[in-house]
Amino acid sequence: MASISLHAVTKRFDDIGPPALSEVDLEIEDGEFIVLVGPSGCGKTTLLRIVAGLETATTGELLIGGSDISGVPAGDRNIAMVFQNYALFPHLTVAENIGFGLKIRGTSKAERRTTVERVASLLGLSPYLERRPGELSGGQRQRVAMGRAIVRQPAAFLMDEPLSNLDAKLRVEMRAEISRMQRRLNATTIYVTHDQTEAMTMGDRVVVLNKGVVQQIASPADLYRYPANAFVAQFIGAPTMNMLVGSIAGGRLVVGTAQLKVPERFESADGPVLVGARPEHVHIGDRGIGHLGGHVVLVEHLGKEVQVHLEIDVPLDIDDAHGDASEAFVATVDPSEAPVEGSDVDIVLDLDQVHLFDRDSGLTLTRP
Amino acid sequence: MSTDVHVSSLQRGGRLAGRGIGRLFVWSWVLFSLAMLVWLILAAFKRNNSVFRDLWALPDSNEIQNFRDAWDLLNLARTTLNSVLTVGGGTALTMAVAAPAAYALTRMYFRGASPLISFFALGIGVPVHAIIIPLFVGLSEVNLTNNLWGLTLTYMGVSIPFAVFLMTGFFRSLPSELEEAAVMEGAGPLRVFFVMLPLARPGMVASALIVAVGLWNEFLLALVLTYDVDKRTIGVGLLNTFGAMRYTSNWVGLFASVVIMLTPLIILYTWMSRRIIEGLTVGATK
Amino acid sequence: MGVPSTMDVSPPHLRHDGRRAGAFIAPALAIYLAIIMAPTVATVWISFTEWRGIGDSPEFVGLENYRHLLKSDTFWGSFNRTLAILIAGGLVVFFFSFVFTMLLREMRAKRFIRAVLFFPNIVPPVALAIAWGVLLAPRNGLLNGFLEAIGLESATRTWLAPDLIFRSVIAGLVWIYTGFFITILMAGVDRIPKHFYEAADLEGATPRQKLFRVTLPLTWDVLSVAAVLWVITAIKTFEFIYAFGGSGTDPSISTWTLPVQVYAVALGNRSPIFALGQGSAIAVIMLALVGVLVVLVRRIMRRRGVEF
Amino acid sequence: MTRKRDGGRPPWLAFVTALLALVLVAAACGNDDDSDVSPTTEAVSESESDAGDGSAVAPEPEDDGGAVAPEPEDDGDTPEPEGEDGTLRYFSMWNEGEPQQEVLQGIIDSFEEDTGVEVDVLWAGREVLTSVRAALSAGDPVDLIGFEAEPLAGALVNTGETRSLASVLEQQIPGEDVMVGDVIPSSFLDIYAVDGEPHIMPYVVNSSGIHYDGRRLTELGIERPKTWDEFIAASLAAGENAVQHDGLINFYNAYWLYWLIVRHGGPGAFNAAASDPTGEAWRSDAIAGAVEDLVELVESGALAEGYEGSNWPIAQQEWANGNGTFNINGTWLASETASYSSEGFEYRLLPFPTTEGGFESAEVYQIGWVVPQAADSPRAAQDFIAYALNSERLAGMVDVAKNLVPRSDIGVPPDLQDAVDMLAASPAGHRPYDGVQGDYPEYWIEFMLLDDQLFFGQISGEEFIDRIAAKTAEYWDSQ
Repeated sequence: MASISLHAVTKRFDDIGPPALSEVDLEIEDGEFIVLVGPSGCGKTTLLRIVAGLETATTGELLIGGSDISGVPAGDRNIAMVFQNYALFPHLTVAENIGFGLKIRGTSKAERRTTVERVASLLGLSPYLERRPGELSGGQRQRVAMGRAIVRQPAAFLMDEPLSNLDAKLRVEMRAEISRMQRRLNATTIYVTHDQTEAMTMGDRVVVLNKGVVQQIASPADLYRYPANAFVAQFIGAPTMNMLVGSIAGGRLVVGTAQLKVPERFESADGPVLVGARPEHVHIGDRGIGHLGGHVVLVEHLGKEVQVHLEIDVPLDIDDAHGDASEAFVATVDPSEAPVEGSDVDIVLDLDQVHLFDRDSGLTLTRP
Repeated sequence: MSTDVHVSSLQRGGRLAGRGIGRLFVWSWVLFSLAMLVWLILAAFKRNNSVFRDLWALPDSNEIQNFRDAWDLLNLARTTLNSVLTVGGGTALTMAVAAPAAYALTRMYFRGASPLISFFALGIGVPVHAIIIPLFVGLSEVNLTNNLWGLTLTYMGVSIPFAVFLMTGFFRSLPSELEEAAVMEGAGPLRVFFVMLPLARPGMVASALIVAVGLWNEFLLALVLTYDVDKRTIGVGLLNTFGAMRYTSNWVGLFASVVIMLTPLIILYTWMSRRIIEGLTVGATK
Repeated sequence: MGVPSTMDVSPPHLRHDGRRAGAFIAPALAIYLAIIMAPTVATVWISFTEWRGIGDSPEFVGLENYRHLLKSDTFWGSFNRTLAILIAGGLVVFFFSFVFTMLLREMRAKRFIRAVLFFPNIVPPVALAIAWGVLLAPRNGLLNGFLEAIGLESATRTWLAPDLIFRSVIAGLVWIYTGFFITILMAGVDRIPKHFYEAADLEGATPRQKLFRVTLPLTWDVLSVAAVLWVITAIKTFEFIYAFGGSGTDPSISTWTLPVQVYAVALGNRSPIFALGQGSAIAVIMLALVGVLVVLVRRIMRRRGVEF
Repeated sequence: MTRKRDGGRPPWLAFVTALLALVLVAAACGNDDDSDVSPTTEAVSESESDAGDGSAVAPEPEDDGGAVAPEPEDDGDTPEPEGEDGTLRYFSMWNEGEPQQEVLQGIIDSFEEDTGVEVDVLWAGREVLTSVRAALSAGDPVDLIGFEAEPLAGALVNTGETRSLASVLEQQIPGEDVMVGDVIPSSFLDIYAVDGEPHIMPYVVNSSGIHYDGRRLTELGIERPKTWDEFIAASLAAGENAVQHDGLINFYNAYWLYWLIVRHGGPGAFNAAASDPTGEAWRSDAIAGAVEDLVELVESGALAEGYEGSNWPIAQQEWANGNGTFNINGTWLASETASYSSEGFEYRLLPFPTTEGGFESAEVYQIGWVVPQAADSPRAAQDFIAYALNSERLAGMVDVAKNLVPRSDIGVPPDLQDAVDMLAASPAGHRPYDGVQGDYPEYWIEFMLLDDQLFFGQISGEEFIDRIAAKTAEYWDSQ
């Protein structure tokens, strides 16, 4: 296993428009599980493919185990990759698929067999060794792809949305299994997904990418608690964080008609801001006691909690990626506190928990 | 409302009638083709002096002699062997060079690949007549006329454009992930090619069949580039038999020759027609 | 749009500096160059010479061969017949192909029918020509015999008389090639997802509307390929016509097309002429015809195919 | 006609050849297991012998892979070394299975036995010259070619590709006490002589005329016609399908007009008209008379219905089956139709009908041998010619193949007696199609095209003359 370092990696596919990746710096420690996450087209797959050697960076440096491998062809990087569609060779059996890399490297037949069998039993594939991929279920194919990656003990694993072709239930199972396997092998892993649940549950650290730019690199917990900017704040967490347009003037936080006290940790802030409040940090009360007025559009009962969709009279900062305005302000409340659809309510923001972002740069004003 | 229904049912009635006529036409065409074949086969068993006298009569005797004559005149053992050698060899060698070429042209993404594909496709439009004169002179310069190797080489040349064209279609349709997977596992270009090759097998088989059927029926090149009786292919053999039988007026012998030549094709066709047809289709629609 | 200008978008592991790809392509390219391209160029050169090809060497005569051809009735006959196959034959072949494709779409035995219709394409043209000759023979031919048998004596014709013979040849070619083009068009039609037709049915579309609104637009690219193939096939057609005239007797001049004339003038004939220069000139004209028509067809049919 | 023949090679040839060689070398280097694909002659002949039974394949004359085709000698009289192996390469116009082929095969077998010379024969069929050309271009030896004299003259003799056969005339015929020159009439040889020396040695001399079933004519009570008018009258009296004709063979159609021109204008009249650079010779009275007669035939309705669309050999088949009375054809018709003619068919031949104030002559349609300049074993070829002309051996051509032969001392079967009489009685001879086909093959095609239109009644006689005159002038203008 090895560490992986990217220094100022930039990728351009064409001369016009912004680069697909711009100045990406990333240090991955030996044995670490890194998840690359972001909306589609953010450059996460490109980044993975650059590490794999399937793409070349336009500029920048890529080191594996401390040595520069920019010029090393994919096959010689000792990296294994699991593809979204698994890319199993349909004309080869499970055993041959798993042993493919070993065969190319000239491993003896006997050794190959024992290794393949060991890996297969690890993955519960032993009964299927002589089958062809066409005869396997989706989950089994996924395991074969894993097996092919594991078998030659590479320096790192790269996984490109490996679970996206599975149904929801299997996805949860495999998610756990991949995590378990990764810990067991202590393998450096880069995992690409657009699914934030996978990102939050699997990664040691998560890299959030948007439009080719790294937004934040942090542990899942920190990412949730201390989003570095408005994008990350909105991308991580479901339902998404509510983002209100406001400003700080004269020590007061102005949101719509409400003038609020600026929490202590933002006292030095000034000027136009975005106020971020996760749904669970929004409370609903009777008219007259809250910060903002709202109209209940929809009430969704999810069992242990209730999501209340509100129309409010304050401009919202809505990211392109997220739904339309009517759904844009959501509060999560206890079922006992659920308002009636169509009623007018007052909204209380939990000021100890809100995030403030600079309205121009989107950067957080929070100092943890 | 009721008139609407009435009109549309009338329309539908007309449409159904039209379709009925159409289907009748289709079936007549099919029957016509089959009838030709059946007539030819029956005629091969008839006697020479009665074959045209009563066209629709069933054979009055088992004229196996017709087939003996035909077999001898066609020199069938020899011509079949020559055809198998040149057509089989030509097809196999064509595939051997066209498959890697088509692969490289579609999947190696080098500069100039796309104009090269067009350059190969250009060859499909070159009629054999436009090359045969210098080809004949050039081949005789290197002692390859009247020579089965020369014919095989020529067959390769004329088959390559279409084979490359068909197979670029096939290779282009293969997923690139498999290729990348092979690369990640450390496979070199040659190994990657051999990984991809089995995936293109349906295309290869179809292309090979189409090339082979075309060459099997070819006779201009064989006629011009070879002349020895011993070098005749089955197509030339049939043409010669056609000539000889007409001078000797042994029509039933001629029909027997045709039947002999058709038999393997019919067998092959009933077995492989879907492959041939589908192969052609993929090439054309890709 | 994301059109690459100076930068290459292809994946690097697959991108090669022509050299590696060259090794894959070289054998095919070399044979292709030697067998097709070099002789093509040479043919153009020979067409400017007078040459018998036995013992003598070519003598440069400039455009003499072409001038000679333009004055030759035989050449114009061949030329016009080639065009007749191309245009008249083409219209008929494509009309039938379309009608059949439409009809077959809803017929249960469509695979069987398609296989039968395609069959002539794998039969040696010599055999087809023999069969066609037997069918159309004037007095004891199958067709006239059949017409008499069903009481349609008035419909019998001398099918091979000068005014009909070439139409009979075209009919033979139609019989052979319709199956081929049905196959190709069907492939195009089969690719059209059923729901388009179902949607059209729900909207109450007539068969004609379905043809023009659904089938045609969605098979346009296949049609364009088929049209190009037809141009090439029509101009190349040789074996059937040659064998129709028979070996040992030259094909009747009233059936000559350009390729038959190339053969008769330059390659073989009962009374050989061995005019390699003139034969090459005809071949060059064929080549030009193919080139011009393919470009023309592509231009006419350039409307982009619809992705679906 | 003879063109200069230097060793000059077209520049592109080197290019094509180099490419081919490159491909071959690459193939040879690339596949170790496929070493047969090598450009050396050695490998080539190896592959030949393992592909065939070997007997029919002559070893390659050169051992150099890039071998230059042996240049034919300019001087045909220079004696040359024999092919080292004593093999005679013979290209024949007959197809396997034809009676003539069987006769020749018999002669070849005994020749091999008697002389020890191996004869490597190619039964090439009527397009034999295509094969000859292929062999000559490839530098393969061709020692003897047997074909119709006219195309031989047009394709090879007139352009100087053949050797003089003068010395053969002085050769003794094996098994007989005569020399070739004693039995082959010089009138036959002179037709295709070059500088007074014969180049084509005939072994079959056919002719053409109008064939009929003697029995049928008797039954119909029609007298054997002599003149054109009598012929037309007889045809009209003979009922339906009186004149059967396979109209899809252009050169069968040409029989009528060519014969009529030769009758009206004498031997050479057709050739003279064809070779007149102004085309004005077509406007002679003789030709006008010929055209008029032909139009008479076409308009008389004597020709079988659908003759213009009759695909050979359908008309002659029907004729032999008793459906029809006359058929214009070569004297080989008896042998061609023997297998299906109705029982008791009595083959008779009518010399082409005479015209008033016209000429009488017979067509001399020779089938013969030439020895090409490029021959490797010209001596063996000449020996074979002399050997085959032996009366007993040649008799097979008459008895089995029912063809006439140039030797008058060989008896003929009754089917051919009319033809023999016709040739004997005729005061003069002329070439088939008056030599137009052989001398001007390209012109011949254009002629046949117009002749068809006339013969099918598509254009009038005047139109025909105007067009052919113009065409002739145009043709010679472009030469």
